[in-house]
Amino acid sequence: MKITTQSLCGTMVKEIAAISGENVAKCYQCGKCTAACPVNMAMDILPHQVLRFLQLGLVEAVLNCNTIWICASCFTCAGRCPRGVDLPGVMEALRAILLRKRGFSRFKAGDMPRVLNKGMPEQGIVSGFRKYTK
Amino acid sequence: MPVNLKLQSFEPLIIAFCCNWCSYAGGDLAGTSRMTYPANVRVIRVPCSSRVSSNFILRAFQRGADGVVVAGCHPGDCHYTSGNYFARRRFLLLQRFLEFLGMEPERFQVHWISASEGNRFAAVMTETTDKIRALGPNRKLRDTR
Amino acid sequence: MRRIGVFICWCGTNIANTVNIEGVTEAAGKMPSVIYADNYKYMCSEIGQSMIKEAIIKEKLDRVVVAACSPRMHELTFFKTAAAAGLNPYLVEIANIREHCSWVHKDKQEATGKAIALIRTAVAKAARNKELWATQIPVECRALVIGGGIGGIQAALDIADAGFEVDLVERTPSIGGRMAQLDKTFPTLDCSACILTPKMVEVASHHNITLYTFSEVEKVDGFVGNFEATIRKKARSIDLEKCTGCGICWEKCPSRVKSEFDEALVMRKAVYVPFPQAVPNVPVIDRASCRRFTREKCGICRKACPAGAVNYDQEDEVLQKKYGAIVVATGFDILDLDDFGEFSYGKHPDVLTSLEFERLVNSSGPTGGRLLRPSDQSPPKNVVFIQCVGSRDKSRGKPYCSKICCMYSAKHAILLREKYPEAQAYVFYIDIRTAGKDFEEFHRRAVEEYGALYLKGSVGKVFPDGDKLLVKGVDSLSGHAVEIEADMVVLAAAIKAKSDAPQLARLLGISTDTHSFFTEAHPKLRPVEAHTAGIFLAGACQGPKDIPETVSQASGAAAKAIILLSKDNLLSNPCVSEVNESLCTGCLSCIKVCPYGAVAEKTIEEKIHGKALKRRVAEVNEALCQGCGSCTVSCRPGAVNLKGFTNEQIMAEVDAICL
Amino acid sequence: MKQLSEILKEVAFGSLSSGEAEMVIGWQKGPFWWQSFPAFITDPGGTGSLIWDPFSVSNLSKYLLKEVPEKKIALFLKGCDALGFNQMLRDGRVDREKVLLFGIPCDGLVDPARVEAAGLSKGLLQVKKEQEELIFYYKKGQRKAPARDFYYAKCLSCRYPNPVIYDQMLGEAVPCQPVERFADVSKLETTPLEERFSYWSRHFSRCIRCFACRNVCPACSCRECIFDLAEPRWLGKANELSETQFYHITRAYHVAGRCVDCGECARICPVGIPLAELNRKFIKDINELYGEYDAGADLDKEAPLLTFKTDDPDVSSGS
Repeated sequence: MKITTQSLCGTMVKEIAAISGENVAKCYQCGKCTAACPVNMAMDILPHQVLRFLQLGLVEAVLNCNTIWICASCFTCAGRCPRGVDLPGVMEALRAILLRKRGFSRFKAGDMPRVLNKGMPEQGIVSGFRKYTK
Repeated sequence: MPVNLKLQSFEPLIIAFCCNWCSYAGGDLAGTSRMTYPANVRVIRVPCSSRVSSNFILRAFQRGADGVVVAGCHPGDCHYTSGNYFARRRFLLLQRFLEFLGMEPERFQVHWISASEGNRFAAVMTETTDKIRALGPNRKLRDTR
Repeated sequence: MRRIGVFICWCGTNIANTVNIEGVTEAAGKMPSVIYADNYKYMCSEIGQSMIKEAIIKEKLDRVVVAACSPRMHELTFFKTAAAAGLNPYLVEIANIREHCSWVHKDKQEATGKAIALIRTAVAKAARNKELWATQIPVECRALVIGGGIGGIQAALDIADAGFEVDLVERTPSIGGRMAQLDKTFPTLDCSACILTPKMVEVASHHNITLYTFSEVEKVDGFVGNFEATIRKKARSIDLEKCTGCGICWEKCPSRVKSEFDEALVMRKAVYVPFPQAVPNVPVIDRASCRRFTREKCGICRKACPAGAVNYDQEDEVLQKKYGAIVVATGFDILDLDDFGEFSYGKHPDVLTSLEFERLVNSSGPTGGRLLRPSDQSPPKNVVFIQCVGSRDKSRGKPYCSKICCMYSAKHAILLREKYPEAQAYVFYIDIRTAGKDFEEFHRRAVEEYGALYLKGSVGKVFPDGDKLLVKGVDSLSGHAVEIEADMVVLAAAIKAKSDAPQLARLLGISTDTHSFFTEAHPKLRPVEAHTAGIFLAGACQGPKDIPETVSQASGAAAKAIILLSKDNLLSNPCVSEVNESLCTGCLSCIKVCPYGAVAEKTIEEKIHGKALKRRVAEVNEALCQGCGSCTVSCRPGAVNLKGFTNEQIMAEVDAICL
Repeated sequence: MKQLSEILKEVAFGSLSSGEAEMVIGWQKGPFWWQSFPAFITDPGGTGSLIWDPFSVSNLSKYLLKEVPEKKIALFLKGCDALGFNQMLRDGRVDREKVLLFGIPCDGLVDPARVEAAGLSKGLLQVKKEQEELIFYYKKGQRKAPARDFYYAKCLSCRYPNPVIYDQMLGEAVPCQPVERFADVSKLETTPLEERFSYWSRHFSRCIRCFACRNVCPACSCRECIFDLAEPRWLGKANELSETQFYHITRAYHVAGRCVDCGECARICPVGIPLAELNRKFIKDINELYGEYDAGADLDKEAPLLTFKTDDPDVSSGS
């Protein structure tokens, strides 16, 4: 892997910073976010690694992981981060880039009946759409 | 009196040479912490384990000690930098020599006890007393007059 | 026949509950030489002490045994009591019947029996106690500070401010040391020279400080309060008094050699001041490279000097001076990187040590503070900093942490960005250690505000690649091997002790650790004292340190020296070894086991068969002896004895305790 | 050996007559075949009585302590004597400048007890050594036997038959073929504790405390021995086993790390206590624990009890 000034400060990196309003350099890789995450077992890249990859400018690796979709935006990580990094905000920024810029949808309206759970509140359904689709 | 009865009532005399800075202070700490150990142990205070001459140890056995303990600072912690390093050589050789002459090795022991190890001081003294009580009275280097 | 008095303390109920005081008093009264035995509730109280004093006088006691708490507790109290009644304090013995008896035993009969045995032992020892007197050793009220870096400067200033004369000896032509080479200092980024130079000037102008630059300590004899040092003032070839520091001599000088002060990045002249703010601002002629001395030609500087200060015939001057205390502040070197070929240091001009980088960013450095690559004088864009080069490296370097590299690397990353806002710093690290006030915040600033990319991991190789350097390393956090095309690579070479530290240690009679750093007397409680009394340590000569730590240790060492110098006389511990010359065979085993160098050889004259014959014996220096007694055991005929713990005393104790 | 005896006389004569030495210490024949006494000769004319024969066992260097140290003395040293001399030198008991050393290579000396045990002593007048053989001379005739069969035990395990210090070497160096010296110690170490104790008690109880073992020892060179001191009185005068044990333990302990293993103590003991085994126990332990050390030969190494390493083996605490 080659690291250059360009890869470190590419447009995507700047964009993620602009959307999330977060400086990923604040993270010192203690791993508290991952340790606190209730759904970390389902992620292919752990939350702290998401930040590390961004620090190294490896945006594509992060955009291709399932982690940003598994993230439930529960904010446990942000609540416990000793550096005050808004990791859910970063995750949201990553999703936003995929959804808005690249027209990616995590699922379509047709998938709804399959994943619909009887006990799921309507609010959940709505926010799920907002979170996962264009 | 049957022999085994006599043995049961045997209480050994144990002389402990303790260096002033670590082991004697460790003994003091055992006291201030109200630990207990057998009254068979009697302490002679010396500045350093390197002040303990083989002559004192042999003399103690001669005069009736059933066990002798030399206690000093842990190697590396000597108040006088290197005294216990010399003591370690002197006493290891002496211990092996006494054993060579037929003395039970338990009767002459060396322990490193720091000033903070009151519990260790009490434990060492208790264990030593038990061991020597089990060995029975020392007659080997003793003045039989 | 002795007249021994025994005083048994109840310690309230502490002793009295488990020891039968009356029984013990009665038994003590019958012990050999005991003519008086009494007990009291609190022997250490006013009333208890008066009891002892009265009995000493009334009963004409010549020895006193106090059976009470540990001697480590109240021995001094009862020493003073005896002294107040006119009895030499060393005639007092303590039987420890509290910590070693009443507190650790439950059975009253057993405890009472043991208390009697302990008192009998103390009585037996006391009978053989002798009067001992602490001797007075006069103190020479002058301090020697070796090393003119920030540590030595601070120590010298503190001691001088306390009103004592100080001689500051520095090997190089100017004081200032490592700190003078630095640009900015962490974590405040204030300019090193700006805070150091005023102190250097203060040293030079202080009425209590005599400065010996370009000088070395050659020999140290004596002991605490009475050291005698030989100092060689190397010939400067320039008259210190006449020189005005105008600089014409070095402008005209035709010889050029690599500048030590600038880490060999530039050349200096054969007649030179190491740096513009040097104190004293007087050049020296480096005779090894001066044409006058190497080829007996030239003489330009003498002709040029308007003050007539150049003197080729000047000779080394050797001084002998006495000192009461010595502060050692000789600093450190950095590790030679010959064994670390993978970094291409020495093979590519743009691979630098941190100290060289420091000179390159320094405004008085070779580039005037414009950070430029040595290869092509262009500003670097990507700079890779590699930490732990030789530190924490058991196989090729030093196993210890050099302590300052994390911080100065963060500083360098910041300085780089300040000079070139577009430049990128990469820092390879193993761990980041920022234990210090405002250190962690400083490091985070380098990361968050100055954008330094920290990569946890090592660098495997630096390849010169055209005019660039290809750095192959790893980021173990992401698990990626990384490659960086760098314009400059800066190596945080490990700190090591001065290569001649062992020689200085031998000269001073102090010890070094396995890495040749000077050893402190106790790692926690006596961190500024050497094992040898009267010698104190300051700064990185004792182990890697940053400036604030060096300065605090220097002030600590100065305080210790001041305590020593402020005494007219030192009172020695009278419980020291002595040699019975008639028994001494002169085998000198005692010298070998003495940790303090307190035993020496001496020759005495004796009459044998009417002939005066010379014979060697051992002699104890009471000022140096600390009373461990190791020598007494190494002495086969028992010629060496330890006062206060003599063979006779301990034998008597053994005999009595076994009864 | 006859030849060496002649050389010895010559150098003794030479050093006395040239004034190089004021006294020569050598050996002289006594009235019996097994007697070779130390001789102190100041007159060059007296050097003719000097001999070197299979019984010249005394280590002459110990006599230097008794002589006025101002005098320049010439003496003869065998391999074992040289080690002892070096130890005395290290202890500062002799002045190297004041002695002239003639080294004698020696492959072994004859133990009269072995001659007697072999039944050869009756009517024996003289014993001579020729090459590897001893010749026993009687009124009528003579007998021959291999010399090594009659050597002292200490000579059979000798590792330094050629002196390690001398001013002049007399004769050719002899080969060294020592038998294992720690065999007896190792054997004793493995016997049961009580058996070992009774073994040593049996020996010690025969001790008459003549102190010959101390007096002959080149490492026992104190001006005044602690056993002779009145105060503190370390050793009582009574015939009491514990006192004897105290003496023997302390004697061996005092020479630990200093004993050159010359075996003189065991040889001289009138009641046959195997004293060398005590010394060898220390030597064996020191070698095992702190590295090989040969007192008297390893001059560049520090004596093992006067130095230490921070990672020395610990004293087992008996637990």
